[in-house]
Amino acid sequence: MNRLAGAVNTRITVGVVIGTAIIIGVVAVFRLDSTGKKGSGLGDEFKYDVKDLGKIDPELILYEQSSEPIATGLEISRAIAVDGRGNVYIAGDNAVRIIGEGNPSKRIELSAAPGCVTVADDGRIFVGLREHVEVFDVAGKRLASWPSLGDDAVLTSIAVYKDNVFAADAGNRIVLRYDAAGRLVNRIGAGDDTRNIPGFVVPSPYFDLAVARDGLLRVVNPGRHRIEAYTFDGDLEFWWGRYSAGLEGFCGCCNPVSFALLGDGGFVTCEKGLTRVKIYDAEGRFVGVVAGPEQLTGGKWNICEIPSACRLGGFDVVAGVDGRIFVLDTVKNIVRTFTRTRAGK
Amino acid sequence: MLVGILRYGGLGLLGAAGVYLLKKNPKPRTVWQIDPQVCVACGNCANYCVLEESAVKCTHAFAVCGYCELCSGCFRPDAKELNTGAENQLCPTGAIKRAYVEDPYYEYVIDESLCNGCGKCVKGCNAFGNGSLFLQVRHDRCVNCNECSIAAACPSGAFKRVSAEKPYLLKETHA
Amino acid sequence: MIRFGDAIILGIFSLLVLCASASGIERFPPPDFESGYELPSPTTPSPREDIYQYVDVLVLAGALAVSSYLVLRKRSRRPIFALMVFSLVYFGFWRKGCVCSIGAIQNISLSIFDSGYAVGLVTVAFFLLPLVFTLFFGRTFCAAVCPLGAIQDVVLFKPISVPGWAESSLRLFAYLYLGLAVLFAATGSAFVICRYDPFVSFFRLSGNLNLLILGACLLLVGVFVGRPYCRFVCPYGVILRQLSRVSKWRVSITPDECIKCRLCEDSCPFGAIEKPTVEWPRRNLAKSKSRLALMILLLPVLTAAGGWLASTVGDPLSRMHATVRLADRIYLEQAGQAEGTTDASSAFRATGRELKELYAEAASIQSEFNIGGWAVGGFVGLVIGSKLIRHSLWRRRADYQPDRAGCVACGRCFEYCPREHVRLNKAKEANT
Amino acid sequence: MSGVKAESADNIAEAKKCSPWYQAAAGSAVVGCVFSLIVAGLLIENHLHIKILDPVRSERLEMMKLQVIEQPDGERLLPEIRRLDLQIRRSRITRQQFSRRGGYLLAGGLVVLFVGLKSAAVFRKRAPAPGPPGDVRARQVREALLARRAVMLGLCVLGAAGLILTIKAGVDFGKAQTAGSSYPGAEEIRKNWHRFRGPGGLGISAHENVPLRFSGKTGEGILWKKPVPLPGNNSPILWEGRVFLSGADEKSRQVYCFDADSGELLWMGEVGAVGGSLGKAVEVMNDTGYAAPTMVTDGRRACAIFATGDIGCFDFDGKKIWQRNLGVPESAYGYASSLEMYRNLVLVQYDQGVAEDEKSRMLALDGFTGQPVWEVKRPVPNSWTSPIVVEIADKPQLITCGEPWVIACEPGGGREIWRAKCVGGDVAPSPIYAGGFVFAIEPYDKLVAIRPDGRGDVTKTHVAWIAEDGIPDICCPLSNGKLIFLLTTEGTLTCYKVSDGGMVWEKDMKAGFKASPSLAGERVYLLSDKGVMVVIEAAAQYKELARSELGEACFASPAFADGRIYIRGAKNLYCIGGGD
Repeated sequence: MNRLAGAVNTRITVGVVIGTAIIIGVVAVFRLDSTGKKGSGLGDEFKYDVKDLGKIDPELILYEQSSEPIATGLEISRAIAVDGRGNVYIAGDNAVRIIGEGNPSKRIELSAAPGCVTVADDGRIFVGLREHVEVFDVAGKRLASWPSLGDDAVLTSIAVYKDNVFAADAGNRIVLRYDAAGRLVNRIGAGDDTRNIPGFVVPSPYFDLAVARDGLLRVVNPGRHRIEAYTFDGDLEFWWGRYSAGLEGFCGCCNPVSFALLGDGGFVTCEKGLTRVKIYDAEGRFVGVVAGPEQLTGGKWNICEIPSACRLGGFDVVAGVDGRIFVLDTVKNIVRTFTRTRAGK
Repeated sequence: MLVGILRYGGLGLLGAAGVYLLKKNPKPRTVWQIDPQVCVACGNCANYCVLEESAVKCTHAFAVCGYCELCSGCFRPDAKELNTGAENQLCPTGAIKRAYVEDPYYEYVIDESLCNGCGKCVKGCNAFGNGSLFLQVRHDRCVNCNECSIAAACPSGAFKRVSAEKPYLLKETHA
Repeated sequence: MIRFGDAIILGIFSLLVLCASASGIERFPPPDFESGYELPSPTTPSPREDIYQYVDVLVLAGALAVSSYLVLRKRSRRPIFALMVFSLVYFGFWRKGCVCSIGAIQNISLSIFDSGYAVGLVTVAFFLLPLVFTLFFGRTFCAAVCPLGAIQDVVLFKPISVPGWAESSLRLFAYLYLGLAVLFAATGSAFVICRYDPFVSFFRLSGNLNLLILGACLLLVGVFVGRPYCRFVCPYGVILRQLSRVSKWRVSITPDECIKCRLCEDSCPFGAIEKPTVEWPRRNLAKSKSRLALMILLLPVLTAAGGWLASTVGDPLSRMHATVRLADRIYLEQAGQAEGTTDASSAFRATGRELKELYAEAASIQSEFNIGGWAVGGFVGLVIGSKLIRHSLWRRRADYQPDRAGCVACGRCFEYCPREHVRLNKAKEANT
Repeated sequence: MSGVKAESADNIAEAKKCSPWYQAAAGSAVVGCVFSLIVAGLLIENHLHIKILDPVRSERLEMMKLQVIEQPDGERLLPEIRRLDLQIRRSRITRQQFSRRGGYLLAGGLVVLFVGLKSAAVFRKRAPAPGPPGDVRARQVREALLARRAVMLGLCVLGAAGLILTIKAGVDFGKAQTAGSSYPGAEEIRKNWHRFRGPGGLGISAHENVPLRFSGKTGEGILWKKPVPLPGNNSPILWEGRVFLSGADEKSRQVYCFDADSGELLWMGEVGAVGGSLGKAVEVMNDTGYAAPTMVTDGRRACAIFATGDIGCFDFDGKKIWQRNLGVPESAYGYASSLEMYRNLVLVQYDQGVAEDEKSRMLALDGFTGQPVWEVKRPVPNSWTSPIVVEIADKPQLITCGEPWVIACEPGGGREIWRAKCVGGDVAPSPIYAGGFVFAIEPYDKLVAIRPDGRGDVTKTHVAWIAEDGIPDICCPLSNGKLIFLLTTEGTLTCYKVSDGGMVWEKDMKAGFKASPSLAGERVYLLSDKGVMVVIEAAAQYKELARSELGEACFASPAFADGRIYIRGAKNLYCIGGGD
């Protein structure tokens, strides 16, 4: 009798153990997240978040987008330029597209992918291909093709001032000065202790230059987060700009990626990473913001989700004679136009 | 009799299947790898690996690196000073070693024993820098599961099987 | 499948386009170092040299041969147990349980249905060798070679018998599992057998917590119920069962003749010993006959119904495929029924691929599932139908004998047979 | 004999129980068990530590790091941060090592346990002791029966599980694929009133139980009446319990969403000044107003366009999804074309200026993002008609009117199907499709019936008939498929036969009309400028059924729902219902 009771007891215990085990096992299977639905499960310290840095006080935004963005009509857009008549030149793919107000757009075919474009006052178009410069007339006829600068050259910016043509070579970290005929006059900005020139730090192919109204060449030194002023002979005169995640400085490892001069001698600069277009006065003091990540990248704080998009993420900026600012969105292939609506401080 | 027919029929079927499978484009052995062009560095690699310490780690393609003084993969975006004090470092496990090369260049090396494959630095480098930091399956650690658990949880489909002869998908570098 | 292949080609093409656009920047030259610093190259430790994978095949073949010898000729539990422990250590803890024969089902299925996927010799060998051995020697693979069987067998301490009816119906799960595993593998959705493998985390001594819990629970059940995974879950076991039915040689409890002493009746912890049956019960002969006829008629009905049902649930099942899940998520987001975005949906949007393309891909996977559903559902329906027929038949058996399908050839019953003792004594005498 | 044997075996077992081997085995099993339990406990503790305690510490560290950056005296935290950081990293590594080693230890402990148990079992082997055989036949019969039942049960479980799964069926991408996005089906649209003049812009309600009589004076039959903040000549639109309409003045452009049952203003959205409309005053005629175009909804979002060229889309909770400016339209009286939707596309007929300017275009914007999907230039000057999308021979056609063309194109991609040169002047009445004809109106002049099965220019080939009497200038035509009704602003109501254009009857309504006539069941609803609703029979003889007074001026066409009419007065929105 006792034995029977014992046997029954054991059976019950075993039954309960098996039942519990089965229930726990089934629960474990159903709670198993094999498809990544519950996310990475990492703590906040493992999340990369620049959301707060991307927020901009609306009081500081001085510009507003003034019309619908213009589609560039290109697969990959690299650089933008405007001429005195308000025509917009966009270099990309293997072409330069000219979008004029009221005129049908034109297209100049190139032999290779362009890196930069600029327009002289007489209407000639200077295009920097990867390692050489080509010159076109208004009708798109090629006037000249200057000699190649070698395999390492990566031309990222070009500017025309009177009879001088300046080209920024990001690959060799140097600025080249040409005369109007394409003869190399001198090289500017190579590191030189005797002349107190630190040299350009260009970690990525974003290296911009322009000539200001004071007759000095302005070149971005992106790795040092500043804009340097050189004489045409290559003497470093002064510089301004500093690193800061805040609005006054340039963020990230190498910014600004491009800049342009405004009519009043001020600067409009464009950064990547945290995509911001900002205004500085002629002395390099922060004035205000044209557009921040919210305006430029549709509320997302970073421009890219996948690496290939990140690689395209250096926007180009240019200012028209009427004070409008054109921002080339190289990811979406559009040009945004901004007009000033408020006076700065 | 019937049993015999079934048996040898089955044997023939198995043989035919074997021949078909082996004749079909016999591939070399494959291993799992992340395509760095597709990877979004979501962080799943750190926790979904069957190994306690993930087989995915950050890899550095030095030739793509800009050797910046301010590395956005190494420093917090709001870092106050450019030194590797804990308050400035981006990597929560301190796996990025920074070494001075020459003015103004610094070298960044991943200490794999500390890296957990969370991809935080990858995001930082992609957003601001050249994207020289990216995640790769480290084959000295990977046990090459039949179905990779991280691949199953990968949101961007970046995991794929590659030939064991060429087991890494490194970023293209300057020739 | 062709559309599926096309999608892959398209994906690769779009990837190439993206790469091409990105490569221009990646080829940007690094700084010129004046200090003579040389660029290090990234470390790329190579995969573990896998000469072992061929050793594995040899060990597998060897273990199968030894196991068959031990079961059929030597008839001794102790060396079988030793071989089992060896397999557990070698295939399990040493080789970490990948690739195993059970998981190979999926590789083979995918390889058959996906033209872009090929399997190596090792996988084919792991899949085929145990099947071939089973055709000749019964389930000697399960007996002492499979590490999953081994780990369950060593923890079996207090066997309780599962009633035959429960065993029969619970085993349906294994058939269903096989069907679904093949379906998911063939559509390239998932390798569910690997994903839910309860023991591989033990072999690796690390793994997902939930799977460790599942494995521990199964082992706990396995202390009382012999080899629960093998009997009620294992999809490979389902195939082995069928092949074992037609095997050339098989395990027999007695070495020569059964004296019906009933001593072996409770010796099998897996309920695989069939008792002798008595004659046909004359009383309800007519009733039995009509029932049998009904069951035979039911068979095609069940097959068709199963196929229809599984094909209908093809859509929800297809969510096992990442593409369908993604399409589903994006669809909900587009419709405003889902808040925010997930990593996957934003990654997809970043690629700039057309929604239509994604939906088309998802639709083609869904239709694969609908077609595959017919096969799987039909298979399960057929199994249920055959089971019903079998349980309506009256088969005659005179002796105690192992169930050809269910016997895993563990060799426990041998020593219960008095005739075996006689044989061993004779052998001993002959030796001395 | 077997009994004896069993007994002796028992004895042997008893004897072996106390054997030192057995005890050693049992002892080692106990040791292994205890050890494993301890290791397992430690591993669990370790795991909990990683999962629960570590994140807390990391969070504290992150907080401190932020403080360093934000606070001026943050520097003093630095030593603390570095100490904590080091501590966290160290503990992470130790814990990882511990769990790795713990795994080995646990495995070792379990091996000891199993070896012990196994050998103990060997040393205490039970002899087989089968019970009494019992009734073999009965057992066999019972087992077979139970087995059949169990399999049946399994069958039921599987079937039930399958059926449950079918209920949770996901999205059918075979269908979704053609959509490109989510959009309502034809049936869903038919039940609602999603655009100007309802489904297809035909002015026909799917509901027949629409009220006949009401009184604005006594309030009879008026369920609710709510003021609309800003004026607008656009008509209300309906979608499952919501009424949308828009209003605007020189300064602001607003969208309103009312609860269809209670009249409660659920939300109000503002379409801000974007782009081109900025700073420039847009001039419109007072009669047209700034909000003449009627909104459109697809049940997921509602979009509105204004005379300034601002277009905005809101979700059903009032959140603005997108807005854009299409450039201020040059329109002599003010832009008035209503929106249409096709699948996920918002269709905008953007006719402006003179034809030579080539400024007119047909636009399709993605409803989800506002991005243009396609755009086609239109060779027409400014017009005031609304586009319609109708299903003709199972193919959708987008039909538009503008001097001098009636153009049909594919709404999905904008490809033209046919065009007919037949309407002139300042075209305002929108086209309709009825009884196999597309009807277009040249104000004051003619009604044209076009067979829509042509390709290319069908002016000479597909115009079936033309009528020239009682032609409206603003109101759209209405047809039940057999008869077509025309209503002029002066109040002449003319009825033609659809088949051949023969006039059936003509009647002077003695009132002015801006709102277009509508059809519900067999009744034609006419709403006069003074707010008098006249209901007549849609029949070959004029027969007035009812006449109700609202008591407020009305210029917008009413919207019809299940048992309800929604009327926008000059100031208020009315819901008529509950009458007969």
